[in-house]
Amino acid sequence: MQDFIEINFGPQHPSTHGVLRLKAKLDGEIVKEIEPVIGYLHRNAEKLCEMTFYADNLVYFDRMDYVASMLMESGYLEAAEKILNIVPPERVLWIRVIMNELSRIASHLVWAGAFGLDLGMLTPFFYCFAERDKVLEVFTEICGSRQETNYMSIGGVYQDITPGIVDHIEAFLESFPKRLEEIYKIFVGNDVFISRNKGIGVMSREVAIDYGVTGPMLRASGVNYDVRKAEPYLVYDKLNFEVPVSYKGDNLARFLVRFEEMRQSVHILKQAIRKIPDGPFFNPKAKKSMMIRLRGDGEYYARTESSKGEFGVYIVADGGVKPYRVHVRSPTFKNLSVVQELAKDQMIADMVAILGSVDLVFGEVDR
Amino acid sequence: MTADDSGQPNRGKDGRTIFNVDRDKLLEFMKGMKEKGYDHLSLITGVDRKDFIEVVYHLHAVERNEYVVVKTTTNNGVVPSVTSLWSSAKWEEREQYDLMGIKFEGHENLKRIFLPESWVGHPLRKDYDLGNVQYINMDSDGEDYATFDEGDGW
Amino acid sequence: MKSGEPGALVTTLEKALTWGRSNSIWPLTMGLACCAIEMMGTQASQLDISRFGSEIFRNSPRQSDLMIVAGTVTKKMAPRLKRLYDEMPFPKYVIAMGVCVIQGGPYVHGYSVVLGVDRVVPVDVYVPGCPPTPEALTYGIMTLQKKIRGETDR
Amino acid sequence: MIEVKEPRRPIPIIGSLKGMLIVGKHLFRKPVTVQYPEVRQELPKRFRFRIFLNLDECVGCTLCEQVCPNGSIHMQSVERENPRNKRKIYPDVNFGTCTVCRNCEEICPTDAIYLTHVFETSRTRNSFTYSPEELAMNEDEVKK
Amino acid sequence: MSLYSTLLGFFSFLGYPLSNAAAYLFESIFLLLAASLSLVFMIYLFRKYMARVQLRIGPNRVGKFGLLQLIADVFKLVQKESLFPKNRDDLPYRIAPVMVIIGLMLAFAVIPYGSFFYFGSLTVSDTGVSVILLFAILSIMPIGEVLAGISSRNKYALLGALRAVAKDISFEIPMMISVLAIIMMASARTSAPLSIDSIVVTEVLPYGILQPIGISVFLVAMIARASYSPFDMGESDSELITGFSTEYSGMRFGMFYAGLFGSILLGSFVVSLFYLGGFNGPFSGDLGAVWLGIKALILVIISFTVWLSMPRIRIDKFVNFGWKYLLPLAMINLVISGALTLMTGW
Repeated sequence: MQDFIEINFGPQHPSTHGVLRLKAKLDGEIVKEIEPVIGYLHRNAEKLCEMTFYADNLVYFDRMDYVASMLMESGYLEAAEKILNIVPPERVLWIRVIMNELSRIASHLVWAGAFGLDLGMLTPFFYCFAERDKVLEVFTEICGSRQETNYMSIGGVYQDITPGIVDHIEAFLESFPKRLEEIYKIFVGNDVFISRNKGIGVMSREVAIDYGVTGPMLRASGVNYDVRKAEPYLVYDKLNFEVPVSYKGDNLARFLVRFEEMRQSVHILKQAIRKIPDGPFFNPKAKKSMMIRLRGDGEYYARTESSKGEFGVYIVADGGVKPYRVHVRSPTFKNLSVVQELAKDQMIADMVAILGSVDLVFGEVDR
Repeated sequence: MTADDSGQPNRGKDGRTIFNVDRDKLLEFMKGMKEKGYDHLSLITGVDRKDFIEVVYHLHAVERNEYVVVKTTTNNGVVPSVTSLWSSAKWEEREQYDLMGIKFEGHENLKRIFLPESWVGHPLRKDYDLGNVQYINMDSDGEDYATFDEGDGW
Repeated sequence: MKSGEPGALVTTLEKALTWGRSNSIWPLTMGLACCAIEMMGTQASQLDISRFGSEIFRNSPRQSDLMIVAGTVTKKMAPRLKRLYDEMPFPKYVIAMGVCVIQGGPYVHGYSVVLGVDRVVPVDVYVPGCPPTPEALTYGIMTLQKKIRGETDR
Repeated sequence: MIEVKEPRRPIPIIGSLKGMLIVGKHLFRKPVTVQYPEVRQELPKRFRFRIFLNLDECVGCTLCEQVCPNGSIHMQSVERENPRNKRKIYPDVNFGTCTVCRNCEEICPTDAIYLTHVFETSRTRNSFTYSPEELAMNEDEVKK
Repeated sequence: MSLYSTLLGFFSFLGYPLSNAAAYLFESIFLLLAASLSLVFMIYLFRKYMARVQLRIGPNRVGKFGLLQLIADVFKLVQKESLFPKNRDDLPYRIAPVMVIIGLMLAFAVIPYGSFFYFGSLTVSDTGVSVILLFAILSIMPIGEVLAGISSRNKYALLGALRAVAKDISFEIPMMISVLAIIMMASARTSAPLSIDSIVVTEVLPYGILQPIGISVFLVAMIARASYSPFDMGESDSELITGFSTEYSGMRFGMFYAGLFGSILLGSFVVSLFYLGGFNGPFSGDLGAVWLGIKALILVIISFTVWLSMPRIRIDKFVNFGWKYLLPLAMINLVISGALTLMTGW
């Protein structure tokens, strides 16, 4: 008869990236069983969305995946604009692509820094955040807010992108790849880092699909599936980029896929910033005084590729000024559910690394 | 939205094929879909239509990149569980049970996922009363319980 | 009071202790939601909170002086927050960062958010904003320092 | 689709030096820190934080009250001579819930309500409801 | 001429037994002061170095360049409430941090610091068996850490203590064996090979050059001894909160914190004495202590860089590494240095 140590990780624990509680049964150092308990950040966003105007709902979507709020906004607007029958002008689509990719870079940088902290590397965190701050400077310049941007509006964006901002983004794109490679080398140039991640938390392709895992985690398990390619939205079909895939399925593969994604994002940005057409930056049908009068009908499910995976927004409208039902398919919610499979019979240290590699953001898991 | 019991597809606003399936035939139909290669259950959601609840399943075949929507309706809030087909349904169904009050028959661990077990009502139902505030506190074992008593919890 | 009398010595000692307290505030890593990222931003190179001596983010509540409640406190989290606060040794301070913890913020009409963390723990400084920029949080910490020194009560 | 290449496994111990060297090299770079209270980073023009109200411009149309996502804005009656504001109602803002989303600024027909760069709004008391007169004041004056 | 005899001469007006006592007393005070000051300086240096490497500035509000930051920290820690967990094992819980700090201070007393102008040799206690004494004292600190972990009745602390034990037993034996190699080489030239002082004084070349394997094994062991990243399994911030010191607060925690930095400083002193020639160098008659200080400082900076850039190694991998690689390497080193001594007579 074996005795297990029962231990509660969290809800406030440095490795859980927020408010996750893990009920773990330990046999010495080995995790025999874990049960994630979520809901510590359940902020009833879906209920509140039913009580708020279409235009104002962006406030709640901003705060879902709070490290990549632009991606959330464009994901919501993909659905909301179809519900409201408003088509944004061409220029807006390009601006949104630029913002999406900048946001993706910021999100992955936060992840990389936090992943380093999980493994005990203190320094890369600061380099990642210094780079992220440069992205946020662009956001501040373009819309006036660092993190919860509330930049995109129905049928357009709130403020136009100016030549000065384009220069700023170009300067960032000039300096960023070099810094990215440096950060990359700090990680992979380290023997211990490789040994902590190679072959740890291996997720097979079948398990990944069965659990509904998407995004970089799925691609690291060898599935070439990216919503930007599979069902192009905005203007992703006019841009030239590659989807990074790895067949290893371990922590290291997820790390490499995310870094490659950042490089691809830079590649996309470089194209988009040159191709951005002239024109209005919002649809006059959705002008500002109409914000509280827009009515929608039908139901629509839009999926977009957020930095964590497939982000879906399902809106049911009943002809009123407020949505009837909003449901969010949050990628992290599903990616987290696979952790109890991956972390079984692993060491505590590996469990922490696996949790880190999932890229958890609780605003999105609990909503 | 009319309930079409024949299982014949129609198309929604988003251009995706919608199958309206009877609740009793759902599990059988889903088995057929899984065999057809729809290996990724993307989401399960419930829509409270006041007199009945609509349960929406989004299925996705990753290899072929095909996407279909399966809809079923229920009056008493009981729907067969699909956890035997897709593991991702485990948490999705718990979430829908928690917030929408749909009971999935055959789910082995149908507990609330976000709110404590003793929470009264299902918040995403249209008849949920927001004015009746509930509070949560933690007992000595570290488990939560919900209460209407303002002095007990937060 | 003349110097050399015990009163003067006590005052000087008290001043020194207050000086120490106000200049070495070790925060607890209490990241709950969105604001946690901005709190990390405050810790990061751009604004570098270590200049004020608040460098060491301790993970254990036993070793920290300041709890920066960064992000929405849900009803489910509130008992845990209270327990963490109780585990901190005196003298301890609390900064409520962001509007969610001040009065509920964007979720003020919801069912699962505590409308103000001051219902759970006593708060010293409120930093509004959603989320407050790192500068605003730094200003909040400076306000706290002033409060510890007894220079401000507003 | 591209397959990411796994990096070559570094030699034990010696392989770790590469990462260490890059970290060590940063000692000779300039810190990026902006020393906040003394040196202020120049805030972009569009930066938004505290709401201000131009009492003379406000027409009392209540649009801002309606558009506010979480009801941070309420209309208050203020005795004030303003021919354009017949009903004599002006918005007050509760900063305890304001999410700085600037929807009120966007919708305001007369640009009376606007967001500014003032972010030093911390207080030691939980009283953040700014009356219309206070909205027109500086932060220092409000604190008094 | 040593610090003791200088002080004895200074207090000679008191008469023999009194002057002896006064000299010892003042020597101890001097040691305590110097050790605590260097600890404070170490922590300050670490913070500044960490900040600069991370493109930050570091503490600069309190005093010029933030030099008084550590004083402020101490002032704060002193007035912090010291909490006691309810289910603690009272006596071990109380003495654990004291053991750590006493072990640290005692170890500083055994180290020969070399000579410095007027004061002569700064060594406090110069026995003929200082090597044995040093390593005996060094093994007090881990006991304190383990006691702390077990007595606080906290699962995280317990896990931390278990890890600390597993870590300690896997590096101590290779460390001892590599020191043995040095003693063996030194015994060819000195009649007192167990005294650190005579080992350093009589060396021909720094032992680090003669025993490249030895220095690497010893360095790894010293990093593990001080338990910072990559070998901070006992504390492991992101996994076990703060490991064995999770329940400690106030000054008791401050002692553990000081113990960590003290171990780094101590390790640097020991490595530079054994392997890098210690206080040997030009003008070592006057500047011996300075040379030792410079060598130790360089090692300290290297340790900080390792700390800041390395991820944490997994505990089972470290135990593996200790028994399967470090121990055989130390043995090989012992054989090689034995052969070298036999052949060349160094």
